[in-house]
This record gives sequence, C-alpha cells and structure tokens, in this order.
Amino acid sequence: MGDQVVVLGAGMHPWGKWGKSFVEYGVVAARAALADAGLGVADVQYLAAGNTMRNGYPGYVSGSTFAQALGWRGIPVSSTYAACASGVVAIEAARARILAGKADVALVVGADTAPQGFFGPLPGDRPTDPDWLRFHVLGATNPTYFALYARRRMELYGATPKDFAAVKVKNSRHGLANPNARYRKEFTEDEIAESPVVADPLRLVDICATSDGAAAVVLASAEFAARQADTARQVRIAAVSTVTPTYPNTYLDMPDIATDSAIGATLPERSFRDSIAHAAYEEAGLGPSDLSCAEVYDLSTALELDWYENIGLCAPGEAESLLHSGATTLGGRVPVNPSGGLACFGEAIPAQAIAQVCELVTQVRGEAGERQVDGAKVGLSINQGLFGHGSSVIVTR
Amino acid sequence: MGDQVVVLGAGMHPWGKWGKSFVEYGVVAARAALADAGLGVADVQYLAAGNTMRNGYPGYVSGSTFAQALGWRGIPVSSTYAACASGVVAIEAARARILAGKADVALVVGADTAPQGFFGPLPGDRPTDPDWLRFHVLGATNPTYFALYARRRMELYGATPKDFAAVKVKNSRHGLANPNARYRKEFTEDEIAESPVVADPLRLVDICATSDGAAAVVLASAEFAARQADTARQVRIAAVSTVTPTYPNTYLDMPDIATDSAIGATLPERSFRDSIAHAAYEEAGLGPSDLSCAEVYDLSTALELDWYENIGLCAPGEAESLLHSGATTLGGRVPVNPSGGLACFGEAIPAQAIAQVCELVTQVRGEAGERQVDGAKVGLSINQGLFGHGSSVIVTR
Amino acid sequence: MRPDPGKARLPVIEGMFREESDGSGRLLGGRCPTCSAVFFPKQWSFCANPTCDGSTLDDVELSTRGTLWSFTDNRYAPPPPYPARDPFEPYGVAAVELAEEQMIVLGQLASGTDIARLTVGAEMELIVEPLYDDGESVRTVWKWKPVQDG
Amino acid sequence: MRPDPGKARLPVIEGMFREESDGSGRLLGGRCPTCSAVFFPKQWSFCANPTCDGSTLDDVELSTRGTLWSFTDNRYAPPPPYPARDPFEPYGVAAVELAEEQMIVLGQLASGTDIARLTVGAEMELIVEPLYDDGESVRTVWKWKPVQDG
Ligand SMILES: [Zn+2]
Ligand SMILES: [Zn+2]
Repeated sequence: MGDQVVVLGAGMHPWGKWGKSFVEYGVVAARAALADAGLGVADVQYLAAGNTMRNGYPGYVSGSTFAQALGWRGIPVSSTYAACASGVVAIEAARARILAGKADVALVVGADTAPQGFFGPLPGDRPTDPDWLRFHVLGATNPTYFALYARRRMELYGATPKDFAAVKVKNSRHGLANPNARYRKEFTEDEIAESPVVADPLRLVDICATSDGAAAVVLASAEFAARQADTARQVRIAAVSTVTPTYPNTYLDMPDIATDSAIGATLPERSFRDSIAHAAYEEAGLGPSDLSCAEVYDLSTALELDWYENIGLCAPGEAESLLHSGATTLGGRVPVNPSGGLACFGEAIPAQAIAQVCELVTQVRGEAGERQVDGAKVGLSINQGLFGHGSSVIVTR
Repeated sequence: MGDQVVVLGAGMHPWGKWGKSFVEYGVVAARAALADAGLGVADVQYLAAGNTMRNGYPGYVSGSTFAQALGWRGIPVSSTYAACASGVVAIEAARARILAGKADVALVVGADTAPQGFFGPLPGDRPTDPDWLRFHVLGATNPTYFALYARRRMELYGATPKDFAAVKVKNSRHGLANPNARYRKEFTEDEIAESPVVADPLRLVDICATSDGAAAVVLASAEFAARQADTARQVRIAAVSTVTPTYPNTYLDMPDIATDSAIGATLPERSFRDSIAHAAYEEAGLGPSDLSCAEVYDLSTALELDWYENIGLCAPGEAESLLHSGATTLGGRVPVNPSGGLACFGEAIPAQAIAQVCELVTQVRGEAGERQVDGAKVGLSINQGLFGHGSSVIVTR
Repeated sequence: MRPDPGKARLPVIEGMFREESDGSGRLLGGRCPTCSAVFFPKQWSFCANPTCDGSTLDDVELSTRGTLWSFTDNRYAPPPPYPARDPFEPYGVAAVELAEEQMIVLGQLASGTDIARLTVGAEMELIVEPLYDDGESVRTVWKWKPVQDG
Repeated sequence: MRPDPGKARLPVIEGMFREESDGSGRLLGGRCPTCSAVFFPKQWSFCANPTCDGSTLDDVELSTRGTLWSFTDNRYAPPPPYPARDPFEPYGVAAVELAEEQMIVLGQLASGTDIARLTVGAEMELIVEPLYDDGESVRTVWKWKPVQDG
C-alpha cells in the first residue's frame, strides 16, 4: 500500500446557479477540503486544477488562479483540461507528483460556471475544430449523441423509455438527502412521461442540466498520512485510469462526425468505454464484484445503463434487469449514483469528476448520512469526456 | 541519479509562418523526437502536451489531439496550459509520471500557430478576466510591459538602448546556423537603430515576433534508458522548476493592472523571477557557476539582461558588463541563447519552453554544429508565463 | 425564411462533400495509400493509424449508401454556430454505417423524413439539401435519406 | 473621432473607479478587515493573503497620488478589445507606486503628456479622461498625470 496515495479531505461548493465567479466556488471547495483534512493552505505543496473554457484566461490557468486566490506561496501548479474528465486528470497529476516523491500534500480543485441550456462552442469560425463543425454543419448537440446512444440501446437490448425513466426515479430519490445537490425533488414515472421530448427517445428530465459548482480533494503520501492524528477517516486511492481509445475507435464518440474506419486494422480487445474501468480494475487488483458502490456519469438516464455494463456490473443487455432488481438502488447490492448523480447535480465540467470522488470518499468513510451505502468499502467513479478522455477512480477504505 | 529522468530524443518543426494546422506541426516534431530516440509510437506509454488557446477545442485538449493524430493507442494523456511555461509544465507531468513508476517512456509535445502582430485575448466581453481587462481598459499589450521593464532597467542600472541592441546583435549571430530558426539574418547596430519604436525605449527588432512552430521530447526512466543500445547521446533532466510567486508579489507581472500590496505581509526572500532558477538549482544541487550555457526567454532584448541576473550569472546591475565582456556570446564563458533565442525564432507559446530544452539537449550532446558551445555539460532553460508561471529546466550530460 | 431557389448553392464547408447534378451527394474523405484506412473529414495530411507511418492521404469519395445505425431528432434549437432558422424547424439526425469503409458517418435526415417510420438497419442514401441562406447563396449540407423501396 | 462633450460620461468598467466633479479620479479597491491588505481591482470577495483567512473585503478608495515607477508609450494600435480610435492615436502608459498601499498601479498617461520629459520617481496624480465613445455615452478611464510643480 506504500504506493497508494491517500485522500485526506474532500470539499464542495453546492451545485446550482449562483451568479458568481468560478474562482469563488473553487476557493470555497478548496477551503472546505483543507478544513476536512485538518490542514491549512500552508501545508499544500502542489496544486492541480481542472480548467474551465468559458471564463477567459483565469479558466485556462485554473491552477495558477486558485493558487493566487488562496494566496501565492511559490508552489508548483498545473492546469489541465480533458473535458468532463478534467477533474480526474488533475487528480492524476497530483497523485503522480506525490508518488514521484516531489510533494507530500497536494490540493486538487475544479470549479465552473455553466451557461443555461445546451453547451455550445466558443465564438469564432473554426472549420478545422470538430466540436465547431458538428454544431455548425449538423446541429449535433450533446443530447443528439445521448439520444443516438439511447436509441441504439433500445434496438440492441429492447430497452424502453420506461427503463430510462426508472433511472431518473432512482437517482432523484438518492439525491433527496444530498445537501450539495442542486435538484432535490423526487420524480415519478408520470411526471417524467409529461416532460417534453428533447431528442427522441430522450425527454428533458432524461438529460442532465448544466450547473455552477466546485469540488476539491486533498491528497497526501501514505507516509504523511500515517503521521496525521486522525487516520480513521483516511481513504486510499487504489487506481486512477485516464485512458484514451485504441485505434480503430469504431464507436461514434462526441464530438466526431464519423468514426475511425476499421479497414486494414485489428479491432481492439475491448471498446473504449469498457477499457476505462478495465484499466482501473487492473491497477487496483480489484474487480466489479468488489465494488460497494459506483458513481457513473449519467449525462442521460440511458447512459447510466450503458455504464452498468461498461464497469462490469452485468453483461451487455442486462442493465435494465439489474436496475429493476433494485441492485443499483440504495439498499441494493451495489448502489449506483448514491449522490443522486448528474440527474440531481447538473454538469459543472471540471468539477464533476472530482465531485464523484468526493461522494465515494464520503461513502467509504461512512459519513453519507441518509444516503449511506451500508458497509461501503470500495467505490468506483467513471466518466468520459469529449475527444477520447476516459476517467475512472477506485477508492478503498 | 536513479531519480533522474532521461531525454532520449528531441525534435522540432521549424519555426515560421507555414499556414498549416498546429496538429501538423506537432506531429512532425513528435515523429522527429521519436526517430531521434530510436523509438516508435508503440513505445510511448504517456503523452503530455501543452495547450494552444487559439485553435479551438483540439488546442484545449492537445494531449488527446496528438494522441489521436499519432494513432489512438489507449495511453493516458494530459493537456496542460501555463501560458509561455506550458511546455515545461507538460515536461514536468511526463517526468512525474515516470518517477511515479507509472510509465517508462513519455512523449511531450507543444505546437502552435500564431497570429500576426500583437497577441490579444480571445473574442468576448469579460471584465473579470485580467487579461481582457488590461487590453480593454489600458491598451496594455505585452510589449507595453516589456518596455516598462526595460525603462526600469535604464533607470536602476543606467542601461541604454545600445545595450539592448547588443543583445539583438549577439542573438541574431547565434541563430544564423540554426536550421529551425525562422530569422537567420545578422543585425547590425545601425540597422537596429533604424527600426521603428514600438513602445519606448523598445524598437520593433527588440521585441520577439509571433511564429508557428513545434517541439517535442521523448523522456524515459533511467532504467529504460540504460537498456537502450546507444546510451552515449542520453541527457539527464537534473531539475524542473514550475514555481509560482510568493505573496506579496510586488513586481508588476503580466497581465496584472496592479501588484499585490505589501501591507501587513512579510516580503518574500527573493523575487518571483529569482525564485524560478533558485528552485531548479536547489533540486539539481548545482549553481550558476556550473552552467555551460543557458536558454533564456528573450521576449525583449532588455529582458535577456534581466535573466542574466535572475539566474545568477552576475549581480544585479552587472548584466550589461557581462554582455559586453563577451561571456554570454558563443565562444564566451557561458553562452546565452546559443539557439538564437526568441529573437531568431519568434514565439510559439506551448512549443517555446520545449524548444529551449531541445536546444540544451543538442548542446550537451555536442551536436549543435556551428553554434556548439565548447564542452557543454550543463544547460539551464528559463521562462515566465502570464499569471505567475515560472519554468526552468536543468539538463546535464 | 426558406432559401431562395434562384441563388447559387455552395457547400456549408468547402471540401467536405460535393453535390451531383441529380441532387445526390459525395462525401470527400482521405485514404491512406499504405494501410487503406479512410478518414472523414480529411482533417490532416497524414494517416492516424498507429501501426502505419503513412504521411500522405489520397482523396477518396465515400460510399453513398449505408445502413442506419441510430437516429434521433432535435426539437430545440441548438446554440450557434448552428445556423438555426427563425422560427426553428426541428430536424432529424442519423448515424449511418458504411459497409465498405467500415465506419459510421453522421448526417441530418432529409427534410420530411418521419422518424416514427425509421428502423435501425434501414438502407439510407446520401443527398444534398439546403441548410441555410447566408444572404448571397444557399449553403447546402449532405443528408441521409431512407432508400425508397421499389 | 473625438468623444462628444455633451454626452453622459460612464466609466469604461463599472465599479473600478469613480470620477469626481473636478475631473480627479478615485480607484475603487478592496481592503481586508483582518490583515489590511489592499486589492485592486476588487476581483474576489475574500482576502488573497495566504496567512490570512479573511473571507470578506471592505470597499476602499486608493491614494490619488504616487511616484512614477516606470513608463512607456504605445505607438501601434493594440488588438481588440482595446477600443482604438481610427486613426490610431498613440498613448503613454505609466506604472505608479502608491506609498500608503505599498503597491504599483498601471494607468494610461494623461493625454498630452510628453514622455520625453518624464522621469522615474516623478509625482503623479489620478485624473479621469475619455477613452472612447460607445455611441450613446463617453466611456472614461483613470489616467496618471504628472503633478505640476508650484
Ligand atoms: Zn495508413
Ligand atoms: Zn487578509
């Protein structure tokens, strides 16, 4: 375990629409994580942050922005972007620096403000930017892709809109008791059926909103952690996966207009989405049956079902049965999105993957209150960002 | 030396204005670095890249962009931004991953296309973005700051425009034999005196241009490097510094409109610029007298003189004497910018700090041809990016 | 406002596709002369197959027929840079698998396509239709249209 | 085109400074009630001194006089978002050290300032002048002006 980094603290700014700067949110989350760790700004030897692309230069150099806002102390910083996976790439930067022996304590921060409605590209005319191209030429928004995936699931496995609604019902119930969640309202199947269709077969409530929010964690070397007064609440990072696809990637990933061609190439052993958790399991020496709970990226309700299979909770095509069995509901065998997930949070891009880890930390500490997963010992988070960014973290008590 | 990472290969795309995508430049540099290392794409276990903010989404996720362009292979990537220091923050990400034991071989890439004329902020209206603010409210361009620093140097130390011109004469001579340099023309003092004043006391030729360009290095663990057939050309990274300022930062750094206030605070032991090289020397266990050569960030001719003092080649106020003594000219005691520096390259933001390292690698290998520093053994690169990003690398034979 | 049929027709992005005189379309991609991989759009000048060091791509026209992999519709106007008409007109989007190229290519559905009557696996063909009117010309885009039986 | 003197005068950015009726200016910053540090502009709601956990800032007006730390001029038009006039008019830029606040604040030099006659260390005062005309109002900015002797 000597090569495992320890999470000493986790903190968040509640998700919502607060009308402030992302820096304000991030500082609140960072100070909360430090307080949770029993440490101060002076203990931080490295700061890694996830960038936001909608807030000008301070967002491009988020590591430096938060270092300045918390008070310049000469420490090295990094500012990384990996779309929705940004938070975990920042966690990995901090973990690597600690494992390299260059820092004992590192702070990881992600914060964002989000526009109302669809995410769209920044201003400008960029025909060589695939993200600009898919909007301009096709009007293919993120929900367009989510709907294509959902329809595919219906075709392949006979999923129905009622199955998707059941995911929303579950997650909305999970989030009721989460003080950091933006939406704390229990949805019924009837209410969902009345929600307007955005992109068939998905309705407005099937698709996650965009939010302001922030999350932070304090990481430390095992040696530093062992010297702290209170070791009972410490959580270990057993794995971090930040894998990319393997050529040819024949699944239609955002924001591409076309997949790779499989001509003249050998198909990879597993799909990109399957490979994300696989790499995490390999590093941790654990498997799906070891999980107490999971936080998966439910950009849409249907996508949560895909993740069940991608992380090995069940075989392909069995996610609907697993859901209806209650296994992924709080009280079940392996609750998924005990936090309420994106359904209750909405998306705050560089913060989201860190927020997933905050929830896992809270769960394996046994501090999740009404949404506590009984006896939680091992948690896995997973998400996927535009342009081939996989992200998964496994934490253990 | 077991904790030192080795540079196995270095490669560049020549600087200039070529009208292509930054991806094309970066791939040329990456393939050149791999070929120089005697390795292929299949050997790369991690890819770290420096972002460009002027090329849409592919530029924000440069690590993923280059991974896809070189061929998806499932490897973890990171995409970091730190303004002019981006390249070294990417090098540090790769070094940390290797030192952490998570990769044996890592590729680092930076590439950019640059607009003609002044760098300006991206489109939009962002009064909370200090970089937007300084342009909108004050019209304070980068050369405005360079000129303020140059005037300060004249005031404090009696520097003259003729001293600044002498830097240009030296660097333009150094770059003559560099095939990757954009400008290969020797400047005379008379020609410089005819150049139009951009921001008094600086003339057009005192200020570096903007360029397209790319640079890449292949890093490896000491163990992996030792197993390679040809170890004679291997170069060690003795230190990487990516420090930030210490509060209160009372020097006027870009893009700020005001400095920190010193009220109620203890001034730091050394200035931010002094602290950048200091951290590198500390890590390497070396000092200024050990340097065979240095690559310093000559955004302006006057700034090169500041760096002489910041890296300890001479005491404050003695840079002009050191320059005129010939010590920093090829053939002198410690040649500075043997590559020709930014004066001959122009700035390609995420590539520049990597290009500095490429030059040092070439020098300590003894492969610099007509611009070779005799018996080069230790080289230091240094630069500073907007928003408090220090960057310095020390390489040794 | 409907595009003026008398205006010149120009592709929304030059070089991505070509319109034939019969209204059918040709997607313009790149093919690696070394490993035969096909790329659409032709983003770069080199091959992105990691086992291939091809540094040029030939021009290639992609197949004009394929099978429907998935589909949806967009009932709310996307943000810019989508050139949404005012009032907004919903449109369908299809992902179509090309057998020869072994790849999937997105496109809007031909106007008038009823997605309630579509099924995954259906045969689709490429046509060109107006996307918007830039004032001087009608800007066109490729679209996928169900092949009419018989 | 010169700003129309009959129009309303508005600060280029609301809340950064205030104009007095005599044409002098007041920079609006934040002061930490705990450690007394001053910040300009008032970017955030908390103190950025790492040894202080102040989470509020009071409003404060900065000193209106200081000494010249350095200066230059801009002879070529900056890119947007600088609201350059056409034809471009060069302008000076000054960095001024405020003794009480122990900080340096940038500003353009008052129009008509001859930089050939400036010296580092000179006493400077804050004034407000037009920056550009947005069509509806004259947008103003703070500037540094050499204090006239006697
Ligand atoms: Zn090929
Ligand atoms: Zn304070």
